[in-house]
Amino acid sequence: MALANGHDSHTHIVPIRVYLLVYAALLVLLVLTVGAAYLPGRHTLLNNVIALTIAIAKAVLVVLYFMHVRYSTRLTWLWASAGFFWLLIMFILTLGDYFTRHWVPAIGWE
Amino acid sequence: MKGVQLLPEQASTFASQVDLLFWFLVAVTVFFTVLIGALVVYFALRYRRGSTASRAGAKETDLRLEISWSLIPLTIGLIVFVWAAKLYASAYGPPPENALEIFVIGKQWMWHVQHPNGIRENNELHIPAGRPVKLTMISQDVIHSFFVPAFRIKRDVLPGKYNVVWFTATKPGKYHLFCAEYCGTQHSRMIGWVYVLEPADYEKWLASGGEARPYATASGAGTMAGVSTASLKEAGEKLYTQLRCNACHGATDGQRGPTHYGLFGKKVKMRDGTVVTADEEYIRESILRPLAKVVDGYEPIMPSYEGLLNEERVLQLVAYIKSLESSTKVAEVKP
Amino acid sequence: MVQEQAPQNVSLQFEDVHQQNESYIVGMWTFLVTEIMFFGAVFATYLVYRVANHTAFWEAHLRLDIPLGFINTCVLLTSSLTMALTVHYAQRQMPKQQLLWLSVTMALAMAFLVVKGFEYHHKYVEGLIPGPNFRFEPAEYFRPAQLFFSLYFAMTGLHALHVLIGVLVMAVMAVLIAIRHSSVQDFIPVELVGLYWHFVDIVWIFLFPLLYLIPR
Amino acid sequence: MSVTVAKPGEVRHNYLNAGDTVLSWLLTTDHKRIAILYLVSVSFFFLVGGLLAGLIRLELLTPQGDLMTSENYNRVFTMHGVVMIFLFLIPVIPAVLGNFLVPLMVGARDLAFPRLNLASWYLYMAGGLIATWAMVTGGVDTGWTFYPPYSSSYSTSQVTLTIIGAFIIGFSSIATGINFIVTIHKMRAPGLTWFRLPLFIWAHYATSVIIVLGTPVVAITLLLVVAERVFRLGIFDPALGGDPILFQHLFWFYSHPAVYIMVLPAMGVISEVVSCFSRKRVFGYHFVAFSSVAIAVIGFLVWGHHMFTTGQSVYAGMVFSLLSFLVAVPSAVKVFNWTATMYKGTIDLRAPLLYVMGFIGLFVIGGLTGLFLAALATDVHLQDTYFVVAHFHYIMVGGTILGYMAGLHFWWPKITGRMYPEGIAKLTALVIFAGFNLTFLPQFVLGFLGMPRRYHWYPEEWQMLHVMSTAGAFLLGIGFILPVFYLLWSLRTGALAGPNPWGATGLEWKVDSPPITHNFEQTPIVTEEPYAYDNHHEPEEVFSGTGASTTKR
Ligand code: HEA
Ligand code: HEA
Ligand code: HEC
Ligand code: CUA
Ligand SMILES: [Cu+2]
Repeated sequence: MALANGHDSHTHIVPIRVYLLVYAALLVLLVLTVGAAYLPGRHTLLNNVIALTIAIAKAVLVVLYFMHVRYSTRLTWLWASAGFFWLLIMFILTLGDYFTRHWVPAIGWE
Repeated sequence: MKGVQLLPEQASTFASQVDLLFWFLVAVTVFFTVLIGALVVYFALRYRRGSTASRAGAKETDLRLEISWSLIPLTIGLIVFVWAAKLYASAYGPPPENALEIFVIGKQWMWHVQHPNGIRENNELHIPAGRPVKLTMISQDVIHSFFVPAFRIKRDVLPGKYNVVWFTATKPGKYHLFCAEYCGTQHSRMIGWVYVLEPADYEKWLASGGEARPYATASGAGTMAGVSTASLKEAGEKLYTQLRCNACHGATDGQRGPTHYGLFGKKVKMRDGTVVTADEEYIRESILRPLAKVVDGYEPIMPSYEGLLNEERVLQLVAYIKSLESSTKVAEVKP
Repeated sequence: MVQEQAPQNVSLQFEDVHQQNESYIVGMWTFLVTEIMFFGAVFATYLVYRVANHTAFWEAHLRLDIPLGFINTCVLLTSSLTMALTVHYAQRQMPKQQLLWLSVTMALAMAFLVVKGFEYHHKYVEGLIPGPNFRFEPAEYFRPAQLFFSLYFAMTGLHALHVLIGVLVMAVMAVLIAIRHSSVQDFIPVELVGLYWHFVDIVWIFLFPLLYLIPR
Repeated sequence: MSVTVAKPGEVRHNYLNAGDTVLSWLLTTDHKRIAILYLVSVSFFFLVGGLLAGLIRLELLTPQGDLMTSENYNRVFTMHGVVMIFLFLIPVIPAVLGNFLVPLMVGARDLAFPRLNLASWYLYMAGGLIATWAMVTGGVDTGWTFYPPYSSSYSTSQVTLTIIGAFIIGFSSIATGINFIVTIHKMRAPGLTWFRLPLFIWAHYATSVIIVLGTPVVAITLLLVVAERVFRLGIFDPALGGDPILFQHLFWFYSHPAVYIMVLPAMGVISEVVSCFSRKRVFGYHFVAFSSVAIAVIGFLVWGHHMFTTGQSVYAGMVFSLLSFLVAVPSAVKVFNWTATMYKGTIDLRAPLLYVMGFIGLFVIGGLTGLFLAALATDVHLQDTYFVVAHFHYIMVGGTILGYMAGLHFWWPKITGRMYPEGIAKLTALVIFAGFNLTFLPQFVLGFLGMPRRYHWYPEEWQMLHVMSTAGAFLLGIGFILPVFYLLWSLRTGALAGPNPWGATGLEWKVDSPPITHNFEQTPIVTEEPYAYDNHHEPEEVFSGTGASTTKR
């Protein structure tokens, strides 16, 4: 149909260059995670943190650029973050139970 | 049909404490229900269409009022929370040192009780009045829940994990024992009786190997499973040799496996650096899934006994290992 | 039903194109939120069990094929790029390029599925499918390892299902674009499929390190 | 407002007479017709659930459990729970009243995605049929909570089929939620700012948020149970390496918020009805609006209060308990604000208002007894007893269903164009109120005495209380059957309603009753606050005593 004036004034066309840059960044991050997993020695916690940080960074890049959230309305921002935020709540409260199972009630509570 | 019963019996130290809170909450409930109910009805009648009551000064909003009727429930809520949480922490916290230890196994659909001295009962539990009792419970199949209304205690009995509950009975008598978590067809028949005995009667009961029965068994409420000759830890000791645990676990560390003397209650350091308190749950896990937590300084060579031992036998082993006091000095790991 | 006068391509319930477009985007994001929670629950399950069975999960994850996983990650990331390009050309009203990049995306998606299929097949051959035929050495880790593979198949299986749905939707879309169907003249349908596709990519971005790259 | 309405007596086109073939109903995308489809199907399942409840009560008349076997009793209460929760209470207000009213109230011609809306009804029916099929081919006996390992490894009943049914219904619910969210965000009429929205809309918005964030979690969790059942994947069964408590976490992550899915829409109804029949603005509009959102948000953080006795960590228990007390505060705000709305109003005691008053009283009891359960120490005693059963029936039947009855009567003239008979409606409200209390008040006592729930057999000394409860249930049953007759009867004989029989504010009252297919002839422009009852001129009929013009069609 072609929108009356070529394209809707509210759509932002992301230049291809930006997409390519993001893509390159994603690949670099991917190589970094794999590399980190092969780090010598036993750094369980550190490794987990690195892997997850990189994964989150990658996800953020995809959300902001590929999914255009950076150029979207506040409402889209809201929904995009609400999902991840609620997931966090689920993780924290569920894991919170498991991690505190072996704690003994503090003195003064008896 | 018997008469209407309106109040449950109070037969543990916990019961009266819980009831106090319960009645406080009843008071709060009645107060607010009556208050709001009365206001709603009163307004409906007084300001019904056509009544001449003055409507002057009707408001659409009043911040001060609204804040106060947010804060009042909040305050009451916080009071109840703290009150209830303290009670809960005392009831679900660690039991007193001198508690009598009894093991309970739940299975579809019966309660199986093992006393330390070897007496076993089904769907019945005999305990002395006035002494804390600690129940270590596990299920052989699905989730059950150990519930004695007169004691106001309830604790789920899970498969694969020990759950502990403790209480001090106060009043000799015979009380309902229910399974409160739905567990299948005969869930409502997974019931029994708790007999609280005067300490002297309890001694007699123990001495008779569970035969002396101050209370007659109600019809249909469970039967005695008979008495084994060996106590729980003796049975465990026999198993321990039978299964050749002592091939690796000796009187001191430095054998193939760590010593079990003085293990119970100790803080044990694991290979991955974590520190675990050796409680029943840990000992059970170490027997069934030794590699889940490997003790620092040892190779993961212990075989798993999963599938070879039923929960009853595991309990016997646990009881035996718990009984091994530290004869040699075992270095304790600081957390 | 009574057809009222409405501007072309704007559904009756909307006032104008702008409202319609925004509604679709917000609707898609809301749907993606449900998807996040959907996968999130399995991730939570995985986290709890991984914390509880750290060593066993580590042993079990050695049986996964990191190179194949790595290739698949590259494939999926690339497909995200090509999908973004598809949207770009849709916005610029260039159907030819749009069709081209959409086809590339589809091809990459199928490549992903093929690689995944090989991986599954290897697992089958090695007896790593949970169930009666599950085999695992050292035997001590049998049970937690089976748990690991249960979760592995649940998570990657759900993800693969989403990829498959993506491929089907893209195929339909490609046909519509090829025949210049009126419903795809606007870039919004492509954008919606794009959003979905990038989400599927994000899920994999987390699956890969969590399953394949467990640190010692 | 520039909306033309029909003159009395004139038969105009409306959504009901826009087509009367069966196909015109089954293929409709009109939100109002879909609401009617839902009304019929939801009512059907309510009767099924109610009959099962009748069986439960009959069985419990005697302690020995002699009416049916334990197997059958377990199936009956499970299916009662499943049908009532998944097939009735979760969809009832959003899918019937919400579907009908959300577009009207925001001044839109339809929901944002009408075809998705229709699909949601088909999903609902598919899920409902599968669940029904499961019922007739053996039923389920796991309890509506499906706790593993019983559900995954032990039960031999139709667990898989039932779960698949519930799973599909979940998607129907999600579709409705997405539709409402987008409609409320994007399709409000010019001038209809957030704070001019009726509170019904706020409540439905909050509900939709819960649906969207929660439902997928329970869907996947139940699916994992099926996977464990069918493929023996060890996910929750300890015998296969899993942890049954984890299931409970994930299940209640949805199912606690789900109780607010069930009650928030009813609260929305209450706000509308109370202000209309008090002819006053809802007291503290902003507080009431935000309390809906607060309930939705905090309601997500309290699920662990169903697990105080399971072996969940004591600390987690405390956090969940504390948060449960916090979630009571916004509920309290609502109750007080409704009461204050009636203060110095001009109160018209009609049937919907009677139901509202019933709601307020019973919800207060239900909510406050929730505090007994949120308090850690008392919950240890009361968990899984009839006290819990009484608690949730007070909120769900005494609260939500009465709220639904209020709404159904209130908007009946809008939906059908006809008035319901006032006298018998009032009588019914009283019968339901009396029957309800007789049924469930004794259950609080039973619970405190220690009667566990899901018990087929019980000690003799508790029979008297059960007899009272059963007697009440039958009175309650009569109370619920009556509206079926008089509402159907009113379709033919009820007085014509006219666009606004109550003299109410709100866009839905500015259009014909029943509304035309596209609701508004022109998009309305909103210029005033909601519930502006003071600057409203009452239509004559309201004060004529009949409630409507008596012209017959
Ligand atoms: C619509 C349904 C609904 C609603 C709205 C609620 C609301 C609440 N529920 Fe309920 N609940 C259920 C349905 C519902 N519940 C169901 C179905 C179960 C059983 C599930 C199963 O196991 O099968 C259950 C079980 C349940 C439990 C678990 C019991 C157990 O198994 O051990 C708990 C524990 O905390 C609980 C607490 C609460 C609380 C604190 C609220 C609060 O939101 C209530 C807030 C309201 C008020 C407090 C009243 C108004 C306020 C005032 C009048 C002012 C005065 C206030 C104060 C002084 C604070 N509920
Ligand atoms: C929306 C939710 C909802 C509703 C409306 C009801 C309505 C009723 N419920 Fe139910 N109930 C649940 C949700 C609900 N329930 C849930 C979730 C459970 C837990 C299940 C579980 O443990 O897994 C439960 C459990 C439950 C139990 C406990 C069972 C047990 O633990 O062993 C009991 C016992 O009395 C009960 C009774 C009733 C009664 C008498 C009604 C009445 O209000 C019903 C009145 C309605 C009718 C009767 C229908 C209309 C009338 C007719 C069709 C006429 C013909 C019928 C007669 C003459 C009887 N319910
Ligand atoms: C082949 C040798 C071997 C046998 C046989 C064996 N164990 Fe062990 N056990 C070990 C080793 C090695 C460890 C320490 C490493 C670990 O935790 O797995 C250990 C650890 C334990 C622990 C944890 C001890 C601690 O200090 O934390 C317990 C409890 C235990 N074993 C009980 C048993 C019981 C009961 C049996 C017999 C039924 C048994 N073991 C048989 C080798 C063995
Ligand atoms: Cu065992 Cu219920
Ligand atoms: Cu809850």
